Amino acid sequence: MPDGMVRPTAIAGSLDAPALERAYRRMVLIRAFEERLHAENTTGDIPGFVHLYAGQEAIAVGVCEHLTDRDHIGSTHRGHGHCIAKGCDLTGMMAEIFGRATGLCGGKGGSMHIADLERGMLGANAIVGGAAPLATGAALTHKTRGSGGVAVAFIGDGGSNQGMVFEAMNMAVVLELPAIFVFENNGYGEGTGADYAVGARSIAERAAGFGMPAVRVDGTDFFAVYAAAGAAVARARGGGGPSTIEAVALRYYGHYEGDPMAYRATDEVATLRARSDPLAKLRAALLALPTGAAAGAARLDAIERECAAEVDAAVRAARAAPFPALETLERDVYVAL
Amino acid sequence: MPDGMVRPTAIAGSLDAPALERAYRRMVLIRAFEERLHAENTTGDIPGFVHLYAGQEAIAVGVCEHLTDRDHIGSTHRGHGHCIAKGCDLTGMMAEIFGRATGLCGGKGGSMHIADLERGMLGANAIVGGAAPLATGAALTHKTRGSGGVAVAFIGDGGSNQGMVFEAMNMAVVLELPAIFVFENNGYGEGTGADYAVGARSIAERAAGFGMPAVRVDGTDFFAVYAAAGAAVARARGGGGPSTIEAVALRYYGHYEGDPMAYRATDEVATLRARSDPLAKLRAALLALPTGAAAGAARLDAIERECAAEVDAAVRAARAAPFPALETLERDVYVAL
Amino acid sequence: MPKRSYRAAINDALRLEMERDPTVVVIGEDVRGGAGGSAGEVEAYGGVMGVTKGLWRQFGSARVIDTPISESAIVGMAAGAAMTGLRPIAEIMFLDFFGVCYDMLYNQAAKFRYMFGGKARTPLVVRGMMGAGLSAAAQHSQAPYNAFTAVAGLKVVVPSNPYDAKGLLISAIRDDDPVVFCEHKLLYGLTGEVPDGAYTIPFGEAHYTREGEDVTVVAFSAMVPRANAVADRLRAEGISVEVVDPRTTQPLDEEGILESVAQTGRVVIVDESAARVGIAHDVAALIADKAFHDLRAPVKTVTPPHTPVPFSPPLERAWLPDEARIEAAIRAVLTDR
Amino acid sequence: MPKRSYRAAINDALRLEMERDPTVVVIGEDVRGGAGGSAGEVEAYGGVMGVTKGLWRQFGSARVIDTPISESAIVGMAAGAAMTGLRPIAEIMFLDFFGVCYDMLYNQAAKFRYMFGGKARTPLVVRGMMGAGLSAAAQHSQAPYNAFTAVAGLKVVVPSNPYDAKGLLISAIRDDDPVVFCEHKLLYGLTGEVPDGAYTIPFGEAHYTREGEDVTVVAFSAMVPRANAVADRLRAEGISVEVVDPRTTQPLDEEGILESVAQTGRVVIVDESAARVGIAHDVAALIADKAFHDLRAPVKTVTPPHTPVPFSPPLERAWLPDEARIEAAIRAVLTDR
Ligand SMILES: Cc1ncc(C[n+]2csc(CCOP(=O)(O)OP(=O)(O)O)c2C)c(N)n1
Ligand SMILES: Cc1ncc(C[n+]2csc(CCOP(=O)(O)OP(=O)(O)O)c2C)c(N)n1
Ligand SMILES: [Mg+2]
Ligand SMILES: [Mg+2]
Repeated sequence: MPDGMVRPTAIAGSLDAPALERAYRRMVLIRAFEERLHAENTTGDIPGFVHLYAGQEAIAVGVCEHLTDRDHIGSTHRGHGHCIAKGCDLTGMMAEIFGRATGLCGGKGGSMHIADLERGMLGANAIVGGAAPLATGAALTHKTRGSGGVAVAFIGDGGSNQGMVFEAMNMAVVLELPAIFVFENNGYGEGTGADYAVGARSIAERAAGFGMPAVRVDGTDFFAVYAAAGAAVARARGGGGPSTIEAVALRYYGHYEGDPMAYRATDEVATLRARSDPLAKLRAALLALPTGAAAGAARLDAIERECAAEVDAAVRAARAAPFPALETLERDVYVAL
Repeated sequence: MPDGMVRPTAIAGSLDAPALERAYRRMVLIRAFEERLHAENTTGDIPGFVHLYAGQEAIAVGVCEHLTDRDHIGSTHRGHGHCIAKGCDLTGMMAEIFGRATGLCGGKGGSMHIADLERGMLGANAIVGGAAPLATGAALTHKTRGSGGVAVAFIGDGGSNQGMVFEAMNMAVVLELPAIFVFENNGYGEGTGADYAVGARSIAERAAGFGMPAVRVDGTDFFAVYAAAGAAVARARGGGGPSTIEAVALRYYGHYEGDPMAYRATDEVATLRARSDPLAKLRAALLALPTGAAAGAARLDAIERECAAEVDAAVRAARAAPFPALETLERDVYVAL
Repeated sequence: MPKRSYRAAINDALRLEMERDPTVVVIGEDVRGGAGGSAGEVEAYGGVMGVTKGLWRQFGSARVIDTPISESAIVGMAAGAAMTGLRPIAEIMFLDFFGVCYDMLYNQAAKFRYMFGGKARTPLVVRGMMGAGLSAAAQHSQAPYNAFTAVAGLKVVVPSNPYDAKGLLISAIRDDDPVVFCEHKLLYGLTGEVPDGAYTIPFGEAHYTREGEDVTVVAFSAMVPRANAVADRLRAEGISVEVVDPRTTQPLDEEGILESVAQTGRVVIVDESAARVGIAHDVAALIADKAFHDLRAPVKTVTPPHTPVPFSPPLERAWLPDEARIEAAIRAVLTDR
Repeated sequence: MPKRSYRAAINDALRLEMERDPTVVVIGEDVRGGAGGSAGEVEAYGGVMGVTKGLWRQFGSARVIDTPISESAIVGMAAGAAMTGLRPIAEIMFLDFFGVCYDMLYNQAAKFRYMFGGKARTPLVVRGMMGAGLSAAAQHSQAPYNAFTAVAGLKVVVPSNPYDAKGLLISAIRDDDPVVFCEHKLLYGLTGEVPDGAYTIPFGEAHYTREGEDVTVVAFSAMVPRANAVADRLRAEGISVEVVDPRTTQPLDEEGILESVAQTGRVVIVDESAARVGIAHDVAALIADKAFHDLRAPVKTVTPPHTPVPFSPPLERAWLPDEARIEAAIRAVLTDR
């Protein structure tokens, strides 16, 4: 575990076995989705840029397990994991990534713009850091309405250096908004190391200087993320204002599909998969639970099979779906003109 | 002196009496310039917006006394003090403020855009925070050329919340540039209190989180500013990278000339003038020097008279100068087209 | 009917809509003024131009929100709040500042609905002042409504009188799409008949401020009163000028413009936005295509020169299109061939 | 003559000018790639599209500067460095991102010279990729050269082939004014004859890529090859099309365009930038004024619809002006009356 990280506080019973199993299913589903996209991408049937989330699953799930549909999240260009964790429809996601009419955005958005407003998913965002001001706005809505809801902005380590992200953090502190800034430090912004691009000792330490609680946790440890997120969400719901979480978890694939990754040591990913796979860690924790309390290996294997099947069905549906009709080209620019 | 400020470290002999006298003259000149503009403005002969620096003199002078023409500064909309401290021609400044052809910018810029590149003055800037990235660029020039020069960005407390300022601070840290970020905390951004708009405990503390030395000093104490700036300039010239100085000194006039100042306690300015006038403080220090070492009261009174005369001459010259000829309207958009 | 200034008409529209709809909030710098100031809980400004005066007293800090100087966070927060249930009115004090926050309009608010396949609603109003004439110099005098009009997904309003300002702003606030409401600073003091109570003016309906047969003048914002004055003067000479004020540039009343040109065959377009790629050129292109066979003379545009806005009054007066240049253009198209 | 791709031609220009002038530096995100990565001191990217490949190896980290994801600091730092003695080439990876850093071009670099009365020189180049065609979706597919052209003080280059790209970029780097160099991502792979060694192409000189008498087609950037293809096809039918590629939109070769129209009397303008307030409309306005009496048919523009760029390939293909639409417009102006 990287230095200076807070160790997971005991998960105050809030996570019973079914909850853990649900979290595991979500993480497995994200992994299955991304691994399959990695394979599908080689067919050349996926248009545009695809950025995979594999390796970071515990962050999205550890945070979103505290949220309901009424809460909001703003995402990044690497948003599939956030979408799944927030409960977006898998079939609609896959169809969108394939550019089909049945996609969540009717094929107009693609991987970098998947959104599902009923689920409180304000959209993947291809402008680095873009989620921060937008989620801050969702937090303002919750505060104004006294809804008790919260808004989470997912931002990368690279995005942490974008001006509007700093502005949003200060704004949230000044207006005491129920906002949570989750910095996913996956080691790189494209090919540039986070240690190079972030001049501060850590993203969390820099955020703390803005006047809000900020912790740095192991993003491959579901429990660590879950605990930190639980504290931040409780604080926000209680009117205590914003918090920052820096979660460290390196990605398993390139910045985008096709990235040669010349900036990474050749064995880096293999080592990550062997030593700090968030799925393996959670699976081990589940199996370590007192027998009877939770599902055994057989049940977890079944979950993995079910997720694989779900993803497979989504791919088949996407491939079978039509492309958007040309009549839709000029539709939906305005609500009314 | 506000809490949490570093006390002036002993001024390592670097300031002999003539140097102190020179600094005093600069501060007096700024005050005389601004007080006169305050009066002139009521005649209606000064176009556009005017923002006065009175009360903050020790900051500009305390910093710029460490600089030479080869060093650069980037300024704000409240830039007269920075210009004078950096050695801009007073007559050209006044003529510019009056919109005359003889102004430093030929009347095209006005108070908010006075620049004097030979003096290393990169321009007043009417975009809040604008100086930060630009001064960072001047610092890059110095580093690339190995010139040993430094660049200073003057930014207000309000400007400290502008995204590009944060970006510039991180950039300067990452590239180890000879840049100094001087935050002039004069208590307000227009009518909004700095304590409200800056969510952090202090601007300096927030800057420290970016990974550079950051101190908070009493901006009405010339020695405090001079000491902090000396350390930052030495560090930058030595290749040690950027620093931040937050200097606290409330302004004596409104945000702009004409501002009713409804946001300030009625006696606030009177108290400031009585208790923490930077000129009075420096004058007292000068008079406290061992006799013979420095000028006595008579000499200092003479300096004040000379400055008043200099400003008076500048106003007369400006009023006598012609407005720009209409043929200049379309000139100087491009070097060559 | 009661007389109101353009400023008061806008203020009235804001107040009425805030009374009518609790989800309407006003966000910006010093829209109240005085937060954190030493005078205590006062309304120090009500907007630097007094446009939002009284709103904080009536609606309080939860709905009239003073912010740090962080335009990206202001507009981004407003966009995020609009997507999640509020109807925010964000102020960019001077529209020139869109440069520091354009992404939140250009890549975000304007595109949500289309990118997300028609699912998002972003009832956002961004309002601010624009235009030359007050010697505010190059960074505080621009009229960038050409930039906003170029962006699909935005609606753009450029009211030229108090009556239109109130009705169009109420329409803008009730509109479900993002609207940029551009207030010309030269018009704030202009008074005219403005009914009490709420009324709306539909977007995309030009107002014929003068009817005539010989030549059509299409004018925008502060150029409309100037065009009217010229029309009135020329009428005495027996020259009948039709002045068309489109009032909104997106949607643009193409039919209204083309009908007038069909009748007169001669057209002059007066636009402050730009000498290149401005609204004048957009309208000229429309006419050169759709009304070509009606045209009996070249399509003339009256715009500023291709230079930044100069500070000095004589230069600024020469920069801004005036009655003399409008009249000259009218005579040119009338005498051509 | 050696054949080079558009990408290689740009790379060649950068290398040659960096060899020639030690003050030329390249600044941007991953212009090297790999800084702070686990692979050690490598060049991981040389630009995400490989445009700056090899420069870091040849010139090192002091002149090929990888930055955090902070576009305002990138462009602002480059502008400040340009004002103080360097000739920086700043990359905005995708020009769509100008939204997060526009102020540093729009209110700063573009205006220094004029605001400061002709004293400043800002030899800055901002380069980046633009355009649709790669399913990069709404935030990575735009061609905002209309926005840059509207700003007095900027020069704008839109090369349509490798030869022009190299010669125009060398001119841009040697130019003493700020230049925005817009590279179309669809053209990077296009090859053509490109001489070794440095050569310049003057700004403001249109290139007649096809000569003809019946109709003039003014096309920009990636639209030029499409216009050429249509011209070649129609020639077989005996329709003689002149294709004019202005190559720079500011300065614009007005004479070159007007001469061609004077001869043909019929014109079609093909522009990807915008359906409203685009370059097409700017050129149409020029023609409708200055060439009115030469015109024998309406001035037709071929642009995308007024919508964001859609992701799904069939929609994106329909969005981008294609040969069919160009041909239809040509036939329309030829058959009109
Ligand atoms: C404002 C902006 N600048 C640059 C880019 C290009 N870009 C896309 S992703 C990326 C790297 C982002 O790094 P990080 O924030 O760490 O997210 P990660 O890709 O690692 O998940 C960059 C530079 C962009 N999309 N938006
Ligand atoms: C980007 C931008 N936002 C807003 C403004 C309007 N404005 C001019 S000065 C000012 C207050 C600046 O406060 P501060 O930075 O503390 O400087 P001070 O005026 O106190 O010297 C504001 C909001 C501006 N000029 N630029
Ligand atoms: Mg990253
Ligand atoms: Mg201040």
